[in-house]
Formats: sequence, structure tokens, C-alpha cells
Amino acid sequence: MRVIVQKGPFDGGSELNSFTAAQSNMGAIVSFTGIVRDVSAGLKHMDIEHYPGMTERALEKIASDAMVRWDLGDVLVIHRYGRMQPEDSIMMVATASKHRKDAFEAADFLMDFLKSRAPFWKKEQTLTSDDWVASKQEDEDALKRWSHS
Amino acid sequence: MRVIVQKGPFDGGSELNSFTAAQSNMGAIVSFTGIVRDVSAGLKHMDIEHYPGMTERALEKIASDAMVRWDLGDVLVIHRYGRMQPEDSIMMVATASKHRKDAFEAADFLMDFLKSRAPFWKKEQTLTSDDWVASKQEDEDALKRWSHS
Amino acid sequence: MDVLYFAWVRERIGLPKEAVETDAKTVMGLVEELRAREERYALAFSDLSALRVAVDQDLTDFDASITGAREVAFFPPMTGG
Amino acid sequence: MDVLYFAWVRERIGLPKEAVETDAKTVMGLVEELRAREERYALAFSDLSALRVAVDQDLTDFDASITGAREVAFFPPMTGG
Repeated sequence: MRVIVQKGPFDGGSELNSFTAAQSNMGAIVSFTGIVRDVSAGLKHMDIEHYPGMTERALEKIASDAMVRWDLGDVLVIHRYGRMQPEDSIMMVATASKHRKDAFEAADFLMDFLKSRAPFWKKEQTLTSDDWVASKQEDEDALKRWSHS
Repeated sequence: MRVIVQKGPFDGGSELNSFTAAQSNMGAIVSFTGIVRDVSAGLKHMDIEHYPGMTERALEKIASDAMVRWDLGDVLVIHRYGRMQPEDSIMMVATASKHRKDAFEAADFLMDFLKSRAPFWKKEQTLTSDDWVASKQEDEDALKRWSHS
Repeated sequence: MDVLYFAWVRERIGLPKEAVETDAKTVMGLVEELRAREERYALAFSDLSALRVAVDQDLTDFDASITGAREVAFFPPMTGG
Repeated sequence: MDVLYFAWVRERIGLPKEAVETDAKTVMGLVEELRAREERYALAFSDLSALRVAVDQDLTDFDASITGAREVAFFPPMTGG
């Protein structure tokens, strides 16, 4: 299990290859990469603020919850902070499991909790505005999927 | 949309990076990599037979079904045939979407159909046996998840 | 018409592909003709629930028509991914 | 105790962190004290449903105890990922 919080960019392909190479007898690897998207067709850049200390703590909690809940060989979480341009990779998660169902569900779970329970805040600067991204009710609702079963 | 059926190995990380770089304004990339796993603790190698012509046709149908069903920017499917060693990558799928839910669901769907509807057959050689892998009822059942909604 | 066999069906029958002249109208009719040929065919086609069939590279069922088909393939359930 | 502010809470209050002496027993008690200070605090804490709180880096709620806490942080709902 590895949690990385960093300012600089990361190479998603290299990270996926290193993660995969480190596994032993895991048949299924799932990765998710989150990329800066220009929702308003005029995004100059995005700034991500975070809470040093709590961020690592929260991500480690989410990752270890996933390890307990599914049959996983490993979990990787990388999340950037600071300034990013459109098309930059913001974050990535990867899961390794013997079975595809566990790898998929765990990655989906990691993303849902990372969205709403890790202390990151996005601010989008466009030509005309500089606004904090509002949280979405659908992201909060997504967490409920994991409260039973 | 790209479907590749090949005998030689592929570099999952490079494929993920190329796929990601080719997208425009897609916020979510999901990848799945399937790896040769030694289930019986004595696997020498795995041979994958396929049905040239029908394989490409079936994979393209599955990929385009996913493009119709979810809001996707792109789909990649790579599947190998021939002889593979434990820890070799067998196949990979990747999906790109504006939203993480679509990217996850479509990748999950691709894998379910690829497992049971693309003409590949695995044969595992161990020290003592050389057997065709039996299809699993759970893989057939997994398809039912996609028949409604 | 070409008839193709894959995986253990190929191994049991002993060849990957053969040209077959048939008047059968359906996959099932073709199966009956093949079964009548030799023991190895009878054996390969003994349990149809363990087999799948594709006509002209589309997965179908044993009731399907083969009239005008160029290619019929028999194989076990797929195990890709 | 250190009180930390993030995102628009930080911007509204005008600083990221300050040392606060308080006898408040709960987060809510601390919020009341801060609100009473100045207009910018009152404004930042006007709608608690738009705020989240962490005590010693664990997400909690406004009824939580802050007795013995080293660090209390206020911020809007998270938007990571």
C-alpha cells in the first residue's frame, strides 16, 4: 500500500508499470486517472489546496479500508496539489487483486471516498472568474453505495 | 476506438500514456490489465488460442456497444494470443470519459463481455497437466448485470 | 462450406478446419451429419450444452440457419480476458 | 490550540492559521467564540451546513469535543479526485 501526495507531475504509465511489476500472482490490475478538464470552455488553470498531514492520514485510511474490504494484493494512491493546466493528470489510483471484481470495486470505492473525504479543494481560474469548485450532491450520494453489503 | 489482437507482448504503461494523450477534455481514464496468474502453484505457461477474424469482429462489437451505452470519448482493447508465462500481461482495456462513473462502468462491461463473448480459449500447462481452462458460471452470470437498465 | 474447430473440439476431432458439403438447413442438421461420420465426431458433439457455435463469425445457437453460410465454427465456451 | 482555515474559509477570514486560547469544550463552542470576534468570522461561519470540521486531523462534527485538541480545522466540503 502506497500513498503519495506531491506537487509535481507524475507519469501515469510508469506508475502503472511499477505497480504491476511489484505484484505477485495478481491477475487483475485496475487504474483510474483523473485529468484536469475544462468544464467551462475557458479554463486557464486549476489550483488545488490541501491540508498537509491530514491529507496523507485520510488517504491512508481510505486505502487501508479498501484493503480490509476487498481481497487486494496492493493499493496505490497518488494525488497532486498546487497549480495544474488543462489535460494535466491530477491523481491516480491503482488496485491489484486475484479477481477482476475486487480490483474494479476497490478502485471505484477509492475514488468515491477520495472525492469527498480527502482534504483537497479545487479552484478554477477562467478568463472571467476565479472560483472554488462546489462539491456535488451526487458525489456525497455516491458514498452511500458503500455503506451496506 | 481501437482494437488490437496480437501475439507479442505490449507495454501497458506506454499504452495507457498514449491512450490518455490522445484524449481531449476527458476527466476520467480507467484501465484494466489482465495478467497470467498461477492458480495451481505449478503453472509452466499458458497458451491462448483464438479465432482470427471473428476475434476482431467480436471485440469491435463489444467496444462499440460500450461507446453507445456510455458517454465515452474513447475505448482501447488489446488482447494477446499464443504462449505466455506467469506474470505476463494477457490483455488490457482502457476507457476515457468526462465522468468517472461512465469510465468505470464501461471498463467493467468490456471485461465481462470480453471474458465470455470474445473467441479466446486458455490452456494451462503445469508440471503434471495440460488442460483447457473451464468457463465459469460466475462469468456467464456477470453478463446478466448488463441486460437491464 | 468451411467448418472450423477450436480448443478441445479441435483436439478431439483432430483438425482445425475442413471443407464440408452439406444439404443441412440448420446448425443442428450439420451436427447430425458430422456425428454420423465417425466416433471422434460423435464424441466431440456428444454434449451440445458444452459447445458454442458461430455462423459466419457471429455467435448463434444450434437452431440457426446455415443456408448460404461460408463458415461454421464449433468451440467450447470462451475463456478470454 | 491551532485553528486552521482552508479554501474560501481561509480567504474569508484572511489567514490560514492562528493560535487560539479557548475554554470552549466543543467545536460549536469554539465557533461561537470566533463568530463573536469580528464580522469576517461571523461571515465565514454564517452557514455551518456549508462547512466541515476536523479535530486533530480527523473529520468530525460540530458537537465534537475539543478538550485537549492540538488542532482544529475549518473548510468547505472537499473536492478532490
